[in-house]
Amino acid sequence: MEEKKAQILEKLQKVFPEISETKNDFPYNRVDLRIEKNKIPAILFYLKDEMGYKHLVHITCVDWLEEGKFEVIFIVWSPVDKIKVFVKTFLDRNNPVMDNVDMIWRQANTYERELREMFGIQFEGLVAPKEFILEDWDDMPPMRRDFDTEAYARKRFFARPGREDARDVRQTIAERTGEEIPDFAKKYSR
Amino acid sequence: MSFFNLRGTLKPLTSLKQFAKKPHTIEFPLEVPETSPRYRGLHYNNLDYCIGCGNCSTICQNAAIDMVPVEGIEPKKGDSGLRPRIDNGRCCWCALCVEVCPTGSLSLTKDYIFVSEDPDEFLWTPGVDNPDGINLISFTSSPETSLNEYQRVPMRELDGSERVKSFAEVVLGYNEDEARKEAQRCISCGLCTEACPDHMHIPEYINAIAQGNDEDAIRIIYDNNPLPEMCGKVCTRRCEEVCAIAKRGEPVAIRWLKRYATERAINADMIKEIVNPEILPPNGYKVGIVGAGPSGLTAGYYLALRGFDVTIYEAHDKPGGMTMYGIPKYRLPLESLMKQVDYMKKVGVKFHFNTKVGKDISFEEIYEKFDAVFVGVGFGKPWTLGIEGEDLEGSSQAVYFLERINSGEIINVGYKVVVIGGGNVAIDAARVSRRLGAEVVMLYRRRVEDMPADWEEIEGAEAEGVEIIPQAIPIKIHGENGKVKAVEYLKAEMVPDPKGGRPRPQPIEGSNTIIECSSVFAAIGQQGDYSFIDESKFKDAIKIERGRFIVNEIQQTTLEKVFAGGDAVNRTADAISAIADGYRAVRGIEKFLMGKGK
Amino acid sequence: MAREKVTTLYLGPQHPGITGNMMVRLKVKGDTIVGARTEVGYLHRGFEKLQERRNWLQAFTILCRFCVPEPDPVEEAYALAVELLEGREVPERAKYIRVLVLEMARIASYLLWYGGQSGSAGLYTMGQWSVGDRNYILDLFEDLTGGRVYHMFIWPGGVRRDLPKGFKDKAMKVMDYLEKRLDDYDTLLFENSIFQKRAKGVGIIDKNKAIEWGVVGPPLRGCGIKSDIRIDDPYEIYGELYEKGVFEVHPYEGGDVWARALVRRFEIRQSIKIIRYVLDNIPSGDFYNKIPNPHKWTLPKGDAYSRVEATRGEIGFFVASDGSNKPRRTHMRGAAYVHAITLLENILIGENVADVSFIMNSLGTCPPEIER
Amino acid sequence: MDFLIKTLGAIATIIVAFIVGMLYMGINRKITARVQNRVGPPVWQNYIDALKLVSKKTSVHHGVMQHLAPAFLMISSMGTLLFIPILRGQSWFPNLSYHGDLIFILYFMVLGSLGMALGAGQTGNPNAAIGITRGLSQMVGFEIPWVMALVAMMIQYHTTSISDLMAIQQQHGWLMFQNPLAFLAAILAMLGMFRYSPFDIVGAPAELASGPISEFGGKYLGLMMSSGSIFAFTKLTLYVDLFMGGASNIVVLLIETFTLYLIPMLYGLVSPRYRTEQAIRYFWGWPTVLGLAALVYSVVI
Repeated sequence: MEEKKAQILEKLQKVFPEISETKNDFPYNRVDLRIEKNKIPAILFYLKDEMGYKHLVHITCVDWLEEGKFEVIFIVWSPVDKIKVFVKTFLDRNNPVMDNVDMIWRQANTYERELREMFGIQFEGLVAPKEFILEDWDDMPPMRRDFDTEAYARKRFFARPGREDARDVRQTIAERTGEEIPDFAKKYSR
Repeated sequence: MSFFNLRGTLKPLTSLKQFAKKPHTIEFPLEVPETSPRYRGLHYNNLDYCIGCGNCSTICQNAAIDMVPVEGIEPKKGDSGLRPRIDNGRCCWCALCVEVCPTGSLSLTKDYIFVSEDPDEFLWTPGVDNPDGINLISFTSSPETSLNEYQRVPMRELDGSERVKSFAEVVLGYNEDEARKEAQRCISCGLCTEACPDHMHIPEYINAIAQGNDEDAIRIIYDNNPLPEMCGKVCTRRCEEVCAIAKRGEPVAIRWLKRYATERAINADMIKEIVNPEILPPNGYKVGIVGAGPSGLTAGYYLALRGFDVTIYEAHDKPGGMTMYGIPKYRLPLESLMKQVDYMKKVGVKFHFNTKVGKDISFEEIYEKFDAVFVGVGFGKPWTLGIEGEDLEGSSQAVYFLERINSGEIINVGYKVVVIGGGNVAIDAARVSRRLGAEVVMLYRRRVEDMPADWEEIEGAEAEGVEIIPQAIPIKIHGENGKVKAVEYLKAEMVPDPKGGRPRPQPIEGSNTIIECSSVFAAIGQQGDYSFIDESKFKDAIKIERGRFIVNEIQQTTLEKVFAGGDAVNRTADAISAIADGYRAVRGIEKFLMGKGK
Repeated sequence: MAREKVTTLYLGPQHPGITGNMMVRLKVKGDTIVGARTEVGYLHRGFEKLQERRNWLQAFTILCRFCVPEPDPVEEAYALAVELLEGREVPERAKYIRVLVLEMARIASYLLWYGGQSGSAGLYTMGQWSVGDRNYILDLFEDLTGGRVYHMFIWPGGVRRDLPKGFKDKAMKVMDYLEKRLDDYDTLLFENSIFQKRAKGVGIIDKNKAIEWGVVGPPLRGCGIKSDIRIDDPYEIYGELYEKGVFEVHPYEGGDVWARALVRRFEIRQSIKIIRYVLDNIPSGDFYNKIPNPHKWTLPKGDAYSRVEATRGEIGFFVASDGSNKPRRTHMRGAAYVHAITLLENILIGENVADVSFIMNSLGTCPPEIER
Repeated sequence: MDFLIKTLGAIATIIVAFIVGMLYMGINRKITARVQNRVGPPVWQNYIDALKLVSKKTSVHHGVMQHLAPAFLMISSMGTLLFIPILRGQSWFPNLSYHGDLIFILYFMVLGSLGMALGAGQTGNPNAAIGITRGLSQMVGFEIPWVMALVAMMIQYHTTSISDLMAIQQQHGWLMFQNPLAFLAAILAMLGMFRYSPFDIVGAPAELASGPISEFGGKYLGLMMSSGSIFAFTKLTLYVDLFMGGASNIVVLLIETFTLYLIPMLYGLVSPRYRTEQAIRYFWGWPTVLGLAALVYSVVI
């Protein structure tokens, strides 16, 4: 399996010299590679048509808020090689645009609709109804890290009365003993 | 229809035979299905075991559990007095609250039917509102299945045979991995902070360690304890006694974690760099401190941070008081204490060593010179045994013995030492004697489990080959040529105390036993020595009762300019209480002086 | 109604023929479907966002709500993903118990499928039987996990509890009973000429396109393609079991509802075989590689993706960690995500309106899995 | 006076039909439950259901026809009932029978379905509309063997009166033995008439959410349920009259009707449903062939 994994990377790197980062040291059947976003359709086409990675396992996105990036991850699987290939790319968080890939796999359309709605990623050329899961949503795309679920829930719903007498254990004890927890330490309280 | 599938039409009709079979379903009110012994139904909380740590409330991902005060449950040390209340409308019966309950008091029952038209009725306090749930308990956690880690990360120590060879530190301290792992055991309930006399921010610094942020941990520790490294090594750790985890396992090693954190700062400069305290500009007040013990040092440090001009008078040539002279160096190496005192010097505390108040400088002088005086003199004078032969050569008080050893004297204790007493001082004396090459026998009036010393210390002593004879009451020290030759003691039996206290030892007549030995050390307690204020001016003004100063809640004695702390005030007689006194006195002095206005 | 007029027919979101809250908007010409569009969004609970606010263990309790009929594979997928990410070992006994739970869940889910498939064909007796018999599996679950439907049992590091006393005997009895009942099911359902007439040649998936279209699980095996995560990308002890011949994977040709039904009929018996083997050969030892205090349990930075074979097909869980005690991102891939949207929209064209829920049931659509 | 007695008799007939029909449905539910491994509701559950439904208020209005549809159903089932002789040779279950009532009934029985179709059509529910088309298509399916069976008998005995047929059977023995082909065709048609599986495509819950009745609730549903039970009894009595020579007393009637009722019920328990075109193909298959054969047989004999 290790050889096969190395071969795959080698072959891909030959065709796509743009591959910027690879990771191959997983103890299981997984290969990672990172490539710039405009090469994504090309590499996916290549993987599917030339290398037998016919099964699109997953498309997902991770919001790295602190770094200002979206990481879009395509996972493909070959029923022959029995290896998962993770194709990763970074998008600029302020301008998340990338190419549509649903001509490669029709079902990518669904994933793209979801990412568009949940992260606000625009797939150029995507033809799909505007709304997928959310209805009449006017807030920021909710799966972004800076969307505060709790604040939204507070704004949108109200708590049923009857539970105001709840006490925080740490706070109660501190009050009772006159302990003053310094402000910088409070983030470590639970 | 061209083709008629007769078999396909008629064969299914045989299924009608099911008509004769017993149905799967039951008629509910007439027949009630038995739930399995592991069923996750409604909650039950055993109020007697519950300590209100609130871990259930924190783990609940639905925010269905609130901690509320419950009538009839008084808060005490190790019990927040709060009990969980479940919003059954939110509960999803995942039973994570059961899995994280450190005491095992919370469990789920077989009962799963609860009907009410009033939505507020779905809020109930398990155990209070369903007392009969105790008979229906089904889903419980045991230490094996619980999510809490009940086994402490073992502390690496020198081997018993190895450590008697030298005064090298016995406990080696956690390394980073061990400390993280141990810190992860903490459930951050904070019950320990109440038990700590100084109310240190224990959950916070442990959490900082768990998250890999040692520097924050040090900062949090120094917030109200300037001698944490000393505490990290020799603290009596009342916090661990009430640890929530300790209800079913070994408490979190709070002391070792503190030690780990403070040891990250290798020297005084590093401490200063990490803690980087805010030192207020001088406010013009001067405070004199008598005694550089833990309470005096604490008061001095925090007063200095608050802009006071602090001077500490110490009779010995080194600071630390009992922690310096009473605690053997294999427990608390000299450097670790000096490191902290050096750091204090850096923040501006002034020291006068070898200056015994009452001899080198009069108390009156200090009283006049400073705006406030803090007295932290401790208990320097040991109780004597009061038996025959006590003044023989080779018989002495353990405290003096330890003091001499710690000052660097080399003492010949001979081939066999008898230590009388069961406290930490006794154990220290015994273990030190082992290191000096003698065989050691300890005599203690009561049983081993009654010994006031730390169990870790007792175990350590046993590992080093100290023989403990419990229920032994010494009656005479035999001498030969003015030297100790043997100790005679009576065996005792435990009789219940008619007043309801702990059992008392009752000597058994005629059970006299004699142990040959070369030295005897008595360690049955100390008392205060207040001769330095035996001046007519203060004698009446500063009230002393049963050997201790009378102080108010801000450590102020009956003489308003004088504050006191440490062993001379409190009854717990440990360093952390002394530190707490010192810290409290700082606030008291601040209030007293600043409130007065200049 | 004019025969050639195209009508829009809304199936759902509240509809007895739909396996949950979703809608299929059909364009119908007479009784023939000329267009279909899946509309979801009636069941979105934001689980993935909620998991980001919870720590790694708290996140585990909402997993079972991802798919109600068969919650355990999702728990398994999450546990596997976390274990891959952390490199946590699972004790051998835990693996066996997990397989036991997963196969019991598979049986329970297939029994529910029996009900759904025959119920959507109008044969309610079958559904009552199989759901009634599923109760015996749920009884086993109750004994083992304490919960009947939501087990919350498989978690990172192993399983929550060991097998209770007497579980083996009880489970064996249930398996014997089930095997007998499966023969009854065959009599009632598979030998029934009307069911055969309804199922054959309906909802055909093109074999050559199946993998590309993202078809997984029983529908893919119903296309004559031998594909099963349990043998392709083995997890727990499945690889070992397959090599030992404890279970088989058998594809059926045809690609229609009938082939998919046969796949399930075959696999439910395989599951019984696996359970028998597991109960007989379970090793002793730990059932749980204890995780640290959940509040302070951090996972190394990185991401992982796990795959599990559920009764609907491949279920996967993507987790990404930023090194803290909470997930940075979790994303579940449900088989229904592909089956119920692009695939269903494709294969419904040209079918009869009466067959919509019949086909949906055979694909195993599960709306909670789509929306999460 | 005679009119009064006839009116009272008619009301009594309807009440008996209602009670018996409901009881049959209750027994049906119980048997179904037991075959499905359930305990099932009590036999009288249907009476409770009907009472509850009738006592409900209705707040949804789609139009006049929607209000009238249950009435149509009721009229159709009650009217049919009144034209059918309940008991042979007894005067206290009077009926409006006349020469040619068989042909009249043939049409009158359809009235309810047509009224229902109009009412359901007015609700605007696409499920109802589809259900109606399916129902009418299916009716076209089973009417053919049914009519053929009846016509076979009419030809065989040269009468169009039910009473006459009953009288003839007194002499020649039951028709089900006299013309078994007609009987079989009629029984197969009855499967469709009762709309139990496999011919329940009209209201298929899994596809159409109960089809035509999906917009009817409360009182309407209660009325439909009552008319359904009366209609069931009516149909069963008609079959008994036609093929089993009628019943001489009520016990025999109950036994005979229930035995007949078991046929669609039990077959429905083990059958999935046919799609519309499959159902029509079914009825135009063997049942029609049997009907034709019965016709030929009756002509030849």
